[in-house]
This record gives sequence, C-alpha cells and structure tokens, in this order.
Amino acid sequence: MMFPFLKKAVLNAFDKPSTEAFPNPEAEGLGKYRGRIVFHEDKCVDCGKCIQVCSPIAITRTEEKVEGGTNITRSFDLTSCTFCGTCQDFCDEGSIELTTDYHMVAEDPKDLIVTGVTFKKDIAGHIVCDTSACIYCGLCMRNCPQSTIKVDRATKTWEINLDNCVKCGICIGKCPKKVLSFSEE
Amino acid sequence: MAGKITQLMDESAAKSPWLYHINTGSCNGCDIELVACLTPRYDAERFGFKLAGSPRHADIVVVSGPVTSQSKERLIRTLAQVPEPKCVVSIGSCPRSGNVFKGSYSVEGPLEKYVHVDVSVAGCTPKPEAIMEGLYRAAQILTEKRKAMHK
Amino acid sequence: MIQHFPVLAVMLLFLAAFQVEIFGSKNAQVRNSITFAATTISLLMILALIKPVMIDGQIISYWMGNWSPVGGYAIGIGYEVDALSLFFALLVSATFWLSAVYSFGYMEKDHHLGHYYTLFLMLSASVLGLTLTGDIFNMFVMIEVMTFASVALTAFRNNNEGALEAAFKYLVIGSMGSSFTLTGIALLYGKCHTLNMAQLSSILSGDLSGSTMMALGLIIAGFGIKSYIVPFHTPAADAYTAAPTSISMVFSGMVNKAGVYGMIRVAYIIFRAMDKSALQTILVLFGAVTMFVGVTMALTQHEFKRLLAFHSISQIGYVITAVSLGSALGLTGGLFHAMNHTLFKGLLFLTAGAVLTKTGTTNLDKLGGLSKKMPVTTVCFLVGAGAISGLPPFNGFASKWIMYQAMYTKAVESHNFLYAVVVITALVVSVMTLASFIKVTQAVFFGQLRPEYEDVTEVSMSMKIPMVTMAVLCVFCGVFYNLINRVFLYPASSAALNCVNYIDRMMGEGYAENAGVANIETAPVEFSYWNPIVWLVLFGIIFCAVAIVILKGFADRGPILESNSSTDAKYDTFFSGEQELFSQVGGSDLFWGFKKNWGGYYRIMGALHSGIVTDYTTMAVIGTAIIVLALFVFMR
Amino acid sequence: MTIIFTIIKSIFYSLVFPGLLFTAAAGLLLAGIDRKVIARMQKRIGPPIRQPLFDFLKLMGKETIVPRRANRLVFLGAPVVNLISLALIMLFIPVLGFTAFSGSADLIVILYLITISGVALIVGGSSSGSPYAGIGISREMVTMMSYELPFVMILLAVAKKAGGAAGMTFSMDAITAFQRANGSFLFTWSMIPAAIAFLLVIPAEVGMQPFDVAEAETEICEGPLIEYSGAALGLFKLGTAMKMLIMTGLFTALFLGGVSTGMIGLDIILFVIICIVLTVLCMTTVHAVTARLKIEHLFKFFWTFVAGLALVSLVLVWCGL
Repeated sequence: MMFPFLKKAVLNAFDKPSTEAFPNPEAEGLGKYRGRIVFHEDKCVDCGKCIQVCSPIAITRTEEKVEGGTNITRSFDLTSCTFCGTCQDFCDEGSIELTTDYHMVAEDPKDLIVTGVTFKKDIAGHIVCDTSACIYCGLCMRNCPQSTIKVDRATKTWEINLDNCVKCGICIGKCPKKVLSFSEE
Repeated sequence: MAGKITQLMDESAAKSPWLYHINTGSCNGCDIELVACLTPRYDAERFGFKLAGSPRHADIVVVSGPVTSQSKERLIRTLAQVPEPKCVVSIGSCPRSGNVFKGSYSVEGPLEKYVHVDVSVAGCTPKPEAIMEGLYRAAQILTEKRKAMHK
Repeated sequence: MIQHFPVLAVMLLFLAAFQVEIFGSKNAQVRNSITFAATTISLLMILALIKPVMIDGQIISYWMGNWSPVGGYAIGIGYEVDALSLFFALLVSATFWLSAVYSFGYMEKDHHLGHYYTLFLMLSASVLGLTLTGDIFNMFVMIEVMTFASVALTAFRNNNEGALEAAFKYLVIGSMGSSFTLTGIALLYGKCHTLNMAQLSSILSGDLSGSTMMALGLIIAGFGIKSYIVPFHTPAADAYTAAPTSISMVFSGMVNKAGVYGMIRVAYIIFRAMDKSALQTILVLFGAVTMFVGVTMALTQHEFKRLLAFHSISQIGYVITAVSLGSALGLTGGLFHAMNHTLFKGLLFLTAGAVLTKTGTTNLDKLGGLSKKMPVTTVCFLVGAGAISGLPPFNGFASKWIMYQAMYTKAVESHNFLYAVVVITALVVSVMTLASFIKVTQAVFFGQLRPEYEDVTEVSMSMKIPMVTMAVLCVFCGVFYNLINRVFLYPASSAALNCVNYIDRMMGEGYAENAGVANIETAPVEFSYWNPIVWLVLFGIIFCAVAIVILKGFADRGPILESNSSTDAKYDTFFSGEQELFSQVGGSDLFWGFKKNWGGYYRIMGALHSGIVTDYTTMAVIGTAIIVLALFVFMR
Repeated sequence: MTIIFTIIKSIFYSLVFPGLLFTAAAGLLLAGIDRKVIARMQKRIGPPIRQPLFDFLKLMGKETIVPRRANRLVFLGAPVVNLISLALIMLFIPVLGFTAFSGSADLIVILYLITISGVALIVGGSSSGSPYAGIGISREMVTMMSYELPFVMILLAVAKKAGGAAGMTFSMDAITAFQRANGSFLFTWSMIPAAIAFLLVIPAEVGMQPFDVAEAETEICEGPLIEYSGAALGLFKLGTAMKMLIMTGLFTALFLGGVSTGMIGLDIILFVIICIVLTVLCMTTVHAVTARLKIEHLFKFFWTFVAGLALVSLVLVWCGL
C-alpha cells in the first residue's frame, strides 16, 4: 500500500494521545532506577572503600581535627557520578543508598553535591592479633578495606601495615575467633 | 500598546524555546534521551520545544558530552553564533565534570570553562522527565534574560 | 524639413564612420567626440519624428534623388517611415547611443579603437537604414552591411579564444540568411517588376501562387536566420559571448530585432499573408520551440554572457510567437516585448561588461559575492533580472502579460489545443528564465566574495550612466505601459495591420483602392485589467503599515547587530562549527534535480550544439526547408 | 467625496480585512491547527493552537544578526518584500464572493505575486552568503519550477471553464459568478482532476513536509533561512503561515466559488473553516504519513503525475465538458 500509516494516523487523530502528564506522579519510584544518592552518615565507618571503587572519582573526603576525634565530611558530587551503584554495593555498612529520585536538575552545581559528616573518635591503640588462637582463615585479610593485613595459611604468619590502617574496626567484627582487638596504650 | 507588546514578547520567550543540540564527544546516551523527550510519550513540543536546524534559530543550546579537544573550538564558535537571549543547558554529568573521562588526554575540562551553564541536568543519562524539567527551567530563565536585555 | 530627417540620420552615421577612420584613428578624444556627436544627432532626429509620425499619424516618404514613381512604376529607392518602422528606428538609435556612451569607458584598455568605432558606426547606420527604408532591395543591402560589420566586430578581440571561430560561424550562417533573402527578393522582382515595398504589396495583395509562395518562404527563412530562431540560433550564442560586451548588447538589443522587423514587414504588409492560419501556426511553432530550447540551454551554462545570449534567443522566441498570432493584441504584445527586451537585455549585458572589466572573467564558477563591492551594478542587474523573468513592477511583466492574453484568446477562438500548449510553454519558460537568473545572482553577485576580488571597485561613470538609464526605463515602461501603448504601440501595430495609407503615401492617392486592398480598422486595445499604480500604492500602504508596526509596536524588539571585525565569531557564516573558509556554491550545477530528469533531452541538445560549422549549416538548411515545405503543404 | 471614501476603503481593505491583519491572524491559526493535528496524529498532545503566535513574538524579541558576508540591505529587505507580496495576494482572492480588488486579469497577477514571494525568499537566502543557503535556493528554485507547470495548467483550465461563452476569463469576479450560476467547480466532474492536482500543489508551494526539500533541517539546516535570526526570521515564518491561508483560500475561490451564505460575517467564518478543513486534508495528513522526497523525485512527481492530472481536466474542459 502506498501510505501504510495513513489509516493509523487518521485513527490516532481521534484517539486519546499517549503523552504522560508532565510532573508525572506515576514516574516516581520506578523499580530499579538508580537516582539521587542519600548518604546515611551515621552508619559510615569511614573505611574508604567507596572512594576506591568510584570510577569517576566523584566521592571526596575531608578531615577536620576536633577534640576527641575527627570530623570526616564525605561529599558525593552527583554532577560527576555515573550512578553505577558500585559504592552502594561495596559499602558493607549500607550507608550509601541510591534512591529512585530522578529530579536532579539545578542551576547552581552546588545543589547537586550530597555531603555527610561522620564523627570518628580517636582510637589510641592499633589492631593486634592473638596469634595463638588465630586459625589463619584469612577472613580479616579479605574484608580489610585498605588490605593492610597479610595472612599466610602455610607459614602461619599474620602481620599488619599500621600506617595504612584507618582503624575502621571491620576486621574485629569479621574474625570468627574474635582474636583481633585494639591495643590499650 | 508598545508596553503590552513588549510584555508579550518577554513572555513568549519562555513559551517557544527552540533547542539546538551540540554533542561534544558524548557517548550518545544523553543524545537519545534528549530526542526521547520529543517522542509521543514525553512530547516536549507541547511546551513549544522544537529542535532547530541552525544555531541562528536557537534559544536553548543543549550540550552533552565532556568537551573533547576536537569539539572545543567548534563548540565555542557555534555558541557564539547563537543570538541573545540564549541559555546553555548541560545534560548528564559529562559536561559538568567529565565523568569517567576525567583526566584523559583529550578531554578539555568542564563546560563551565568556556560558557556559563544556566541549567545542568545530572544523571548518567538523566530520565527524559528530568531533561524536560531542566529545559522548562531554562525556558523561564530566557524570559528573565529577555527582560534584562531591553531594560 | 521633417522629410529629410530619416535619410540624414542614416547618412550622418555613415559619414561619421569614415571620418573616424580618417581623423580619429590616433586620438581618442577626437574619436569619442565624433562618435558621440553622430549618434546623438541621429537620435535627436529620430526623436523629432515621433510627433509627426506617431501622434499625427503622418507617413514620411522620401525618394532618393527625387526619382518619384513614373507611369505607375517606382524606379527610385524610396524611404518610407510609418509608425512601425519609426518604432524600431527609435529602439535602434537609443540602443546605439547607450552603447556608444558605454563603450567609451568599456573599451579604454583595447587598442585599434579607430577600427572599432568605424565598424560600430557602420553597424548602427545599416540597422537604422534597414528599419527606415521602403525599398526591399535597399533593405537587403543594409542587411549585408549589418552582417559584415557585426562579423568584424565579433572578431574584434581576436586575442580571446573563440572570437575568430565565432566570427567565422556568424559569417557562414549570416551569409546563408542573406542569400536566401536575396533569392526571395529576386523571385519577387521577377514577378512584380518592382522593388518598392508599397507597390509590391499592392501588386501581390494576397495571391499566393507558386513563385510568390517560394519567395515568402525564403524571405521568412532569411529573416529567421537573421533573428536567430531555433534551427538557426547556434552562431548567436558564440557571437554574443566572443564580441565585446558593448557590441553584444547591441547584437541582442537590436540586430536580432532587425530580423523580426523584416519578418513583420514582409508577412504583414507585403504579402498580407499573416491572416492565414497555416503561416501563423508555423511561425508560432518555431517561436515556441525557440523559447523552450533557448531557456533550457541557458539553464546549464557556466558562462555569464553565453547564458545571456541563450536568453536573447528565448526572448526572441516570445516575440516571434506573439507577433505571428495575427491579432492586434498579439502584435502589440510582441512589439512591446521587443522594446522591453532591448531594454532589459541591454541592461543585463552592460552589467556583464561591468563585471568583466572589474574582475577580468565572466565564468560563473570563478565569481561570487560582488554585491558588496559593486552595489550599482548589482541593483541594475536585479532590475534587469526581475524584468526579464516578468516580475510585476517591471516592464517584462506588462509585455509578457499582454502576450499571454493574446495567445490564450487566440487559443480559445481558434479552438486549437496547440495554442494552449504554447501558452503553458510560455509560462513555464518564464519560470525557467527566473531560475537561470537566480543562478547568476547567486553565482556572481551574492554568495561569498573570492579573496582575489577584495579590491574590486565600482565601474566608472561612463559605464554607469547607460546602466542606470536603462534600469529606470525598465521600471518606467513597466508602470506606465498604458502611456507607452497609446503613444508607441497602438500606432505601430495598426500601421502593420492596415497598409492602405502606406501604399497611398508612396504611390499616390487612390492607388490602393483600385488594387483592392482592404483596410482593417483596429480599435485601440485598452488594458484596464490591472493598474500598476494601484498595485504600487497598495504596496506602499502595506509597507508603511508594516514599518510602523515594527518600529513603533515592536519597539523593544531585538537589536539588529552587524560588525565587520573579522575576529568576532558571532558574525561568521555557519559552517557547522568549522572555521569560516571560502566556499562558494556557484553557478556550476545549481539545478541538479532539473538536469537529472532532463538527461535525455540534454544529451540530444549537447549533440546538436556541437560547435562544428557544418552541423550549423545543415541545421540552417533543414530549418529553411521545413519553412518552405510547410508553406507549400499547408498554405492552400 | 467618493475619492476619499475609496482611499479609506482601500486602506481598510489592504490593512485590516483581506489584507495584512486578517491574513496574518488566519495564517497563524492555520499553522497552529496544522501543528496540533500532526501531533495528535502521532498520538502526542502537541503545542497549543497559539504556538505559531508565540513563535513569531519570541522571534521578534530576539537579536537579528547580519552575518559579515551578507549584503545588509537585501538581507533585511527580503523578508519585508516577502511579507508584503503575500499580503497583497490576499486582496485579489475573493473571500466567498467578496473581493477587495478585482480587475480582468487576477489569476496571472496572483501567479506572479506568488512568484515574487518565492523570489524574495531566494534572493534573501542567496544574499546571506552561506553555502548551505546556496544549495537551499537551488532546491527552492527547482521546487518552484516543478509545481509551476501543473499550477499554470489548473489556472488555464479554470479560466477556460469559467469563460463559458466568452471564451475565457482570468477575472476572479467572473469565475465566482460563473460558479455561483452553474455550481462550484469541485462538483463538476471535468474539474475534479484539476482540484486533486491543486491539492497536491499546495504543500509544495507552502513548503510542507514531503516537499520541503529546500528547508530540510537535517540535510542543509533550514536551507535559505540558515543565516536568518530574530525579526527577519519571524517575518519569514509569518510569511509561510500566510502562504498556507493564501493557497487554501485560492482553492476555495477557484473550486468552491459557488458556496456562499448571505451575510459577509458568516462568509468569513465559513471561509476560514473551509481553509482549516483543506489544511488538515491536504497538508497535515500528507505531512504526517510521508517522508521528505529527494529533489529530482519531487520534480519528476510534479511534471509527470500532477501535471498529467491537470492536463486531463484541461483537455476535458477544452472539449467543452
């Protein structure tokens, strides 16, 4: 037929158009859309995993010494983020959450930066391991965000690189035998 | 009478914003989302948006992509050829920051270095509704610019 | 005293021609002043004749050496100036005067100008003589002088290639035309024993026996060759291109009109055969084919003057079609278009000459953007282009409109669908003319200026005066065509239609009655159909309204910005973001869509216009054969 | 006294009723309806009917940039000439029986005024000095050449048909009177091919989708209009909108002349309604279902199919049917 769409076009003219309303209520909360990041600052243990895995380097961290601890402000620059959700997956604490809010429009780019401040008490000591009870399973090595712990099952050795350690305390939680702890000095 | 027509002209600047799309090295994710706005489901044309063929006809310049070195010079020249009052809208995160291409040898830095971006729509391919919201706000800015122009 | 003006005008020009050769060959000042004086005086003499001939309707007759007719036979050579010949004489003298003024400035850089002005004056004298004479053999002699003067002038600039070849082709085809005319005149002389047109017309008075039919065919073919209708049009294109522009302006202005004048004089007055539908159909067919071939060939040209040459051929097709309709309206339209064609085609050739002097080339692919450097030439060109493509305010529209009306009335009255096809062709050809001039506008005047023409300046005053006068005349004739019709066209067309007093004036009173020549009274054709003044007033009213609304109402509209600082990217042309470099979409192949569809036609046309003289002569012979055969077959 | 009356009348005619104001308003209305119906055909909501007015007002508000290579006088003069020649045409077209100015040769004057508005666009584009515009005007000219042949044949057929005994007439009054006497041409079977041909000529003349080869945004960025911005572009867009009214108005005058209510007011409304129906029929539906042609297909389409249709009705009329 010369004009295949002629009948369709003429019928469409009398149908209801399929355009959605502009501020469209149904479009909110679409199942799997990764939109604006919400940072639950209280859950964050400042392990620094998210900064490592963020490919567009959208997450920045600044420290500010306060008496009895440090205030760590972590800011997520949405104008530089690819919304891949990797940080959300790697954050064991679940402090990063990508909501389905897609209204990320701003005239001033500062409105698109999500920040959160977590207070971190100073921990005097450093991680020590009771090598006698340790079964060298390597769980602490795998869970360490900064991969400072080295465990060798064959030679039964456990050591830690203290200057990389950020004292997040994840290894203490992960150890099945509860042999890791902060030293008291 | 003249005042009435001037007021009409200022308002209609927001009611018939024509878009001109410049792709400075984008991965085409934002380009197809922009064009998706003109499809029957989102229909940006109901607010008067229309893709214009030449920068001389444009009101809103929509830029997508991190400003690559090849496209930088052409971007600046085309932006200069758009008559006032004009708005620049950046889609996606590439124009604002270079996104994952940040620091590469051929990316010449954020768009802000070359032109003041009026509205930026974040999201790595922002949803068409978000783009339309951004364009709608840019259209409102056009009226203010038009008023400032003939003050 | 009025009696002697026609002969004086012609003799003065001949005399001046030889004086220039004697005195002026060294000194430019003398040469220019002799030429200017001669052309001006002859123009004034012809202008002085308007009052008696056109307005009072008097016919001036003058017998050389006072040999008036003895015993009913005209022996001497008689000059007879009626409204028709004065109309053409006016065109001749005006065109030559303008061309003379133009060539003072245009020919400065050439040398051997002594010869140039001699030939120029001989050409002008011969064409003027041709239109004023009342003796058919004298007309033939003038045609000979005209042909050889124009051949020599075509080859004047023998340094540019193609000039000599064009002159040779012009000579061959031109002399073929003259020989056909001569044979026709000889046959007439054999039959009627006289050479005076008035007496011939009374003796023949419409009995078309064998020999007169042959004479009619040959003479019409001869004048057809002189006016370059289609089968004979090929040398015209080369000659107009190769000749200096002031001469090609005269060629396309007057020389091909001399052929048209001859045809009208022979067909309408001597043979009075124009009321026969067979002759009308033949000539209308030739005219229509000329129109179409001329414009389609012009569309694909790459050279400015060659394009104008092909347009002259196509416009002559219009004139021939209109004139050979046989109706008073057709004749008026044809004559008016002949006059307008002389004006706007002369104007276009002058602009081509201006472009040639300033840039050194007329190749459409090598020009561009001259409008900013040569504003006056651009305005004149636009007026000329608007006039030739028949846009309303200009004279082209007025004459084309009368022709369409005449053609379509003829089509309706004669119930012959052929004429409807001719009207459609005429209208479509008018759009194609517009198309080819849009191509020239884009290729030469607008578009982008080539870097090498940065320092081009406007032409000198002596070249500007003729251009501006012709542009003004184009607009004037377009707006006040009723005035033109009353003063010039109606007397001229009625002089062509009824020739009783033409015969009586020469052969004495009452001569025509006993020869049984009827007098066809034609009512003056009044055109109330559209009044350009009303149209222009409306245009003015709406223009003021729009201006007021924009300036007052939209007072706060966006400002109009312009700057010629070459750094500001805002005013660059849009090249999809690229650096603004020179790229001119010129005349090379602007109408690709049209040419692709007419591929077959253009292949045939390419073959026909091969440029070889023998092809041209075969076409000329075939054309003449067609005319003569058609006359014999259909004329009963 | 009557002179003053005629002057006032002619000023009123040329500026308000069939002249500038009416043509501009009705043209913008038609353009708005056209865009709305196309949107609805694509199941979109589409812009409000007043959208072309907003476009025009916005464009008047913007800057007008005269490029460095452009010839300023011609560049800025072309849109004004285009607008005025279009406003003038409307004076010659009868609005269902009421004609502002009518002489004995309206058809040919209309034909040439339409050519003038085309030439104004072309000379304007050419004076902007852009290579895109160069290509654009060559396509525009070929489009003009292609629709001129059928357009001329239709006018001649109407002139011959309306002439009746007197042979032929080009005057609009005579054509309307003839149609009122023996029925509109749309309903005489010998003129139906010409009506169909005219319906196909309208989109080409206005420059609508399948035939807008000259202003192809995707290929040559708006062709001749590429360098225009601000008020100049606004006048050109207004001109295109007015051309829609003029061409549909010409169709109603030529083929629906017989239709007319008693009152002048009703006539105007009926005229605009007929124009709307025609616009939707011949411009919008064709725009919604077809894609842009190449220039030589367009030329071949008009010089073979549409010209054939027009020739059929010309021959039929010629045989006195």
